[in-house]
Amino acid sequence: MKKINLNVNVEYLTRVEGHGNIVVNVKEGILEKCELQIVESPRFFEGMLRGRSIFEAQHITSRICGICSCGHTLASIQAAEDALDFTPSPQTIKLRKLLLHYEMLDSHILHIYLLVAPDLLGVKSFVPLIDTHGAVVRRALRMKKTCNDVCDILVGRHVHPISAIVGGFTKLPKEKELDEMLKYLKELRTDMDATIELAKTLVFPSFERDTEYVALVSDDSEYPLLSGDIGSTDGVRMNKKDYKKITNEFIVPHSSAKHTRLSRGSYAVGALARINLNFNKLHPKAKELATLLGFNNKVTNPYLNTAAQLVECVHCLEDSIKIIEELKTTGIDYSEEIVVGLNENKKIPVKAGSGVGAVEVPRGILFHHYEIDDKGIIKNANCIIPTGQNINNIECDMKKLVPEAIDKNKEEKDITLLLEMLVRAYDPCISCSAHFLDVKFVK
Amino acid sequence: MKNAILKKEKLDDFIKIMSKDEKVIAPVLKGNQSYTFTEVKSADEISLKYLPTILPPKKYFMPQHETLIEYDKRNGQKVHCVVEVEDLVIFGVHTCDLAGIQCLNMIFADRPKDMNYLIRKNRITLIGLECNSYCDEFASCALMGNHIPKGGYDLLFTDLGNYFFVEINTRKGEELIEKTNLFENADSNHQEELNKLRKLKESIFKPEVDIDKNEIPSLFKKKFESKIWEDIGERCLSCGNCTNVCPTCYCFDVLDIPDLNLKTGKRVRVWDSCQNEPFAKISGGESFREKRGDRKRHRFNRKFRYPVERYGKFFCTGCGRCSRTCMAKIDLKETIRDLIKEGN
Amino acid sequence: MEKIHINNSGYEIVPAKIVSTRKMTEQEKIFELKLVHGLSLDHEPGQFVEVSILGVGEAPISVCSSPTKRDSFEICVRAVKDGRFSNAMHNLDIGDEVGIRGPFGVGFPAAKLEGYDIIMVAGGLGIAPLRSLINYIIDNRREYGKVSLLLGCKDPQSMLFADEIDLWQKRVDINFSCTVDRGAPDWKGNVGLITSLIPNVNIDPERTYAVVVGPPVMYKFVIKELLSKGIPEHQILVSLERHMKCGLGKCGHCQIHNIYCCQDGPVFSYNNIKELKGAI
Amino acid sequence: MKKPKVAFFDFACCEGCQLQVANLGEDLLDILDTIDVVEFREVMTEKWDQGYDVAVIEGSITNEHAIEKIKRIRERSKILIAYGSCATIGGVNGMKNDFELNEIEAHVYQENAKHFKTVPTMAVSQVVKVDYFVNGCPIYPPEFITVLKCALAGLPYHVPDNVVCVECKINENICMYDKGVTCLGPVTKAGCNSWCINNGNVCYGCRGMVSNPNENSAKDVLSKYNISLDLIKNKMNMYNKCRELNKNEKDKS
Ligand SMILES: Cc1cc2nc3c(=O)[nH]c(=O)nc-3n(C[C@H](O)[C@H](O)[C@H](O)COP(=O)(O)OP(=O)(O)OC[C@H]3O[C@@H](n4cnc5c(N)ncnc54)[C@H](O)[C@@H]3O)c2cc1C
Ligand code: SF4
Ligand code: SF4
Ligand code: SF4
Repeated sequence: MKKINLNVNVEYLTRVEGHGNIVVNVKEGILEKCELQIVESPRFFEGMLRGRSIFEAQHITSRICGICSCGHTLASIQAAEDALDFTPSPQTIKLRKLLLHYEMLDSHILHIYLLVAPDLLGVKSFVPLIDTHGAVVRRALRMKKTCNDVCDILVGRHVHPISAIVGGFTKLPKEKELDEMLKYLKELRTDMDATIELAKTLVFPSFERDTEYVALVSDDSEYPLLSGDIGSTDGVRMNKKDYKKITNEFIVPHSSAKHTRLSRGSYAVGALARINLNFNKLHPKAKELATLLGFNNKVTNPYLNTAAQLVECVHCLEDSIKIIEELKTTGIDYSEEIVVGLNENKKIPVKAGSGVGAVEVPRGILFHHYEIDDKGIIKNANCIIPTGQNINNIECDMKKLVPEAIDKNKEEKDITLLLEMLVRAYDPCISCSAHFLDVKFVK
Repeated sequence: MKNAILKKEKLDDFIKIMSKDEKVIAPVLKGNQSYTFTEVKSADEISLKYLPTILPPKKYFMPQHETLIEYDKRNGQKVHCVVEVEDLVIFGVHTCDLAGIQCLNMIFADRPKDMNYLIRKNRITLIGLECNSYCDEFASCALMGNHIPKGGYDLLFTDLGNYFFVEINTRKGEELIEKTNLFENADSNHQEELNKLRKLKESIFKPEVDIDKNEIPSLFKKKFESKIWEDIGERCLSCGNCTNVCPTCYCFDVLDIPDLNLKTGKRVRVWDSCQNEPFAKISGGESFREKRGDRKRHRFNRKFRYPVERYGKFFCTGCGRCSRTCMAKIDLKETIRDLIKEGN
Repeated sequence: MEKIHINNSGYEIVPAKIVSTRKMTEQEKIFELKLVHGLSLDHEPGQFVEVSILGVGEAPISVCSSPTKRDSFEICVRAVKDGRFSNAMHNLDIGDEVGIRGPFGVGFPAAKLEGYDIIMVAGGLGIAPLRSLINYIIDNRREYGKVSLLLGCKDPQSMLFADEIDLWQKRVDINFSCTVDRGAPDWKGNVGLITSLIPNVNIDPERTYAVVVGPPVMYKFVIKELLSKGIPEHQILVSLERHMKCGLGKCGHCQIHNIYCCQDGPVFSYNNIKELKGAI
Repeated sequence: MKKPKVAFFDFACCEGCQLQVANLGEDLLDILDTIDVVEFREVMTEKWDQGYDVAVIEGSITNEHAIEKIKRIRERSKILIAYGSCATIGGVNGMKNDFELNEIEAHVYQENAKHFKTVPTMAVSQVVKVDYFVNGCPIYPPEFITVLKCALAGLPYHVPDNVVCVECKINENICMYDKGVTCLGPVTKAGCNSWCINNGNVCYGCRGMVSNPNENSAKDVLSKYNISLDLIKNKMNMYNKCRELNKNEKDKS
């Protein structure tokens, strides 16, 4: 590396969810510090869950993060049902898959358009784009609105869904509402096509670092999101109950999020990991796009996570339409509607136990784990969120990226931008990651 | 006046024919023994035997939220008074609710007239449905004399086994019968059966509280300072459920809703409740019915005394909704009984 | 849902232009309003109008000018803390437009009072509606007997219509007295409750009409004092303030027992409301 | 006319409320027509170094650093809007106050607990003056727009002090008590259009309690329906725990 000095200090990284700092110090060509610091205020969710009913867990943990609140809800419900030995009905599972798809779509669209696109178009946020790329901004907002609207129909609202609870749903969509969702989704196809065309024109920074990719895997032909075993590109395969062995957390002093490693120094989760592991199971339309973007072979450029998200958008949209059409032919069984706090307890006998939920949320695998007593009161809770798993990998990327960029004679401001873009590519969700620890401000 | 009959199996055709031209509203089961008036397309959606709906049909006469004016002040003040209307047929309205609508009619036709209500009212066709027996133990329709029809409908259906006896009360009702062409003329046998039912009803429906209806206003006057109101106040949650569900409660609030440009917008009226604490508060902070008990007393008096003094009309139809919906189990009949029992 | 336009709705407003304003105290401001097209409000003293600021809302406000003045009218608005309408009104200026509905309600029966002695008692903002009667009486002074005006307010600074009061005070045909709850260093007048002014008035009860307007707490005491002077109940007139929304006797807010303050009032004779618990 | 400068800030929260704003869709463009958003960390990199006409605050105050920061924002802002339960009433973060600080710190942080200090969770108004409140977890978008309009027009906004039941009935829902389950509607401030009950769930009290709830009667009702008091108290604490800080203040003075 060239013998130069470099000081990158991005305080309160913007256009990510939550609060994080990037600190890089190079002295005389030696990388002294290269950290992604998480400075979110601690919120003590695991602590606060103690003493609460297992039937409230999903309501509370949804509040860990507004962006992936549906994901937290689903992981929490899964863990609770696991602890209670309850098997949800096929109809419930279908509707949950639909909900997860909606969230994936919504979150990816937000990320691609509002958080990443400004970098690629050389502006600071989407606001200046209103004037220069008005149609694109309108399309983005329209697409987001559609995702929201279908969520509203399905679960009452997208942020902190209302009707999805342990055991099933408190309100099932009426036939008219299925039609409505279908209509919205079919209309979304046009905007999705335009998004793909736009994406083809974007140039992502080139950078490669081979790492271990981790995602849910399964033996059936379905792209695994809501259930499956844990698998990795290094050949690991384990039951979700063993998540602790896999996430293998260790603590670093500069970050509130616990770091993880598996077979090597770090691993990555998220859209890129999922496609690297499950490319073959994508919906044909999504697979076609993925092939075009080169995902038929293992991709090791983290910046392409955004492209992977786009592929997943196509997958989720098409699969959602398929699910609704299936529901329309079978019809909805309204007798499955759950009265909260009443027949959830009657339908689901309460007993002591321990349960794990593992769900692929937009940013990667999310684990929830609860231990409950015989009254269904939570004794212990643990949540491992995707960003926590990615942070170590991001830092490893940064450590490789900085010397390479210096050698390419990049200026400090360009390197800063590259680093910011790198972190953003992972779509980190920092308020999630910081439910554990806090560190003093490094300043 | 002419009467007709409609065979039960033809009800579906009747609904379907009507719903081609207009929205048809009827009572539908919502779950948990709760019913609502809502749009139907066929007879099988309708509950012919139903408990009074959660909200009475007043929601079609004075909607929960209604635009009164639209304004634009970008260039001087431009104001349009508007009425939002819709042609509706409401089918299956019980006699208590018909009486409720008649109360509202009287209020809004009283000078100064409320054109929004009156115009809307004229676009609604009302088809009543007589109750052959009590809906449940909360009703006090016999006390208020509303268990038997007293007008207020275009057509009145009475269920007589495998057919409906249909009383045609207005020209509008007659047109509906002509249009659908499904009805037959009622003959003396049919009339006889109706009379039998009415006779039978006399033995089923008895005033639910042991008091001469005409004595009720003076009872409430006498008991204005009764301790019973305090007790009720202790229990009342001021949730406003009793006023929202009441077919004769009509209080409202008027508010402006500007658009984001702050230049255009509308003025709306929304349901309000005298049970809400700020309802009678003035700008100096003085509230004229500060205590829950005062507010509760006010509501009761507005059903059983004030309107009798002012309009000569009781504003309770005996539908029982307020007692049915009250979480604190404040019961209308109980309250009247308690007032009677309390002595002087 | 179909939307039809109507022109006979009770919610129609008539635009009015602010032609002058006068700040009277920290809290109160007078607005002189002119209806468009030279329309005359044609109100009676004691009546009120619903004043609209579009986008803000409406509030019932008493007309404080005398009907003898026909081409414009005045209102006096107090800015109440966190009040939506009143503060927005204070932000308006000459040339701005408001909307008017009304006049509403039953005012003071000025004609019926002719030939009687009049004793007017005003507390605080009560002087606003009363001022229309005072000026009406002054303009038709010959028709009335002895006229007394008793005024009370918090302190000298919050005295409303101070300039006019000066004029009234100087008139020989009005018996004027005034008191404040709290004095000020340069205040030479009375200090104390308004009831303390009544004993000083020479009253021929059968020939006297008393008119009382003020904050809710004032009525009970003043009326008691007047009754003790022997004034018959039906010759004591009060104007009551209630929460009002529509002004049309429908919305229910202003209801006192079986009466609607906005339509049956705001002016009542005491015998008609004394049985209504909570009215006074 | 110059567009007012508006900035969005977040403290301890899930950022769901700013997402609700981002989710307004094309309405957002109408809003951006009337205001100038100068800071919004989640979706913008731009920074602003002058005063704000309006500062919109999300999240609760949970440590000394946040106390300092919110005070600085207050000084720089003409109008301050607190939005979301975390900011307006403390919200779910308040559940922390159910535990001894040291204990919960140790439980979650173990050996690292000493590395930082937190303070009991506080609502924004428990630290600085708040001009407008948009309650709810998350905020109900139409109410947010209403408040924004009030703030821009300089009009006061009063959070409805009626209970959720009022709206629930107007929406013609089947009452949860009729279904035999407990619901916080009867003591919770309306304004959300009874969102949760419309969707088959119960009210969790996210908008805070009305100023004058009939608590005795609420308890009465529960006992009638055979619902244990502890259960409901626990439920109320889910969002309303920070209320107690005010009580303690009063006790002290
Ligand atoms: C017949 C009549 C004549 C009148 N004449 C006059 C007159 O001549 N001059 C005059 O100035 N006034 C008069 N008033 C009073 C006037 O109508 C208004 O009440 C006054 O102007 C305040 O209106 P506002 O919209 O500013 O206040 P509002 O917004 O109604 O607020 C009034 C007070 O209530 C509080 N408040 C309002 N809504 C809520 C809520 N939802 N929750 C909690 N608190 C709330 C506010 O903080 C404030 O303190 C008259 C009233 C009547 C009935
Ligand atoms: S007071 Fe009660 S019983 Fe009477 S009409 Fe109203 S809701 Fe029905
Ligand atoms: S469901 Fe809840 S909010 Fe609705 S009426 Fe019943 S108690 Fe009130
Ligand atoms: S119903 Fe209750 S919990 Fe739901 S949004 Fe409204 S106040 Fe919050």
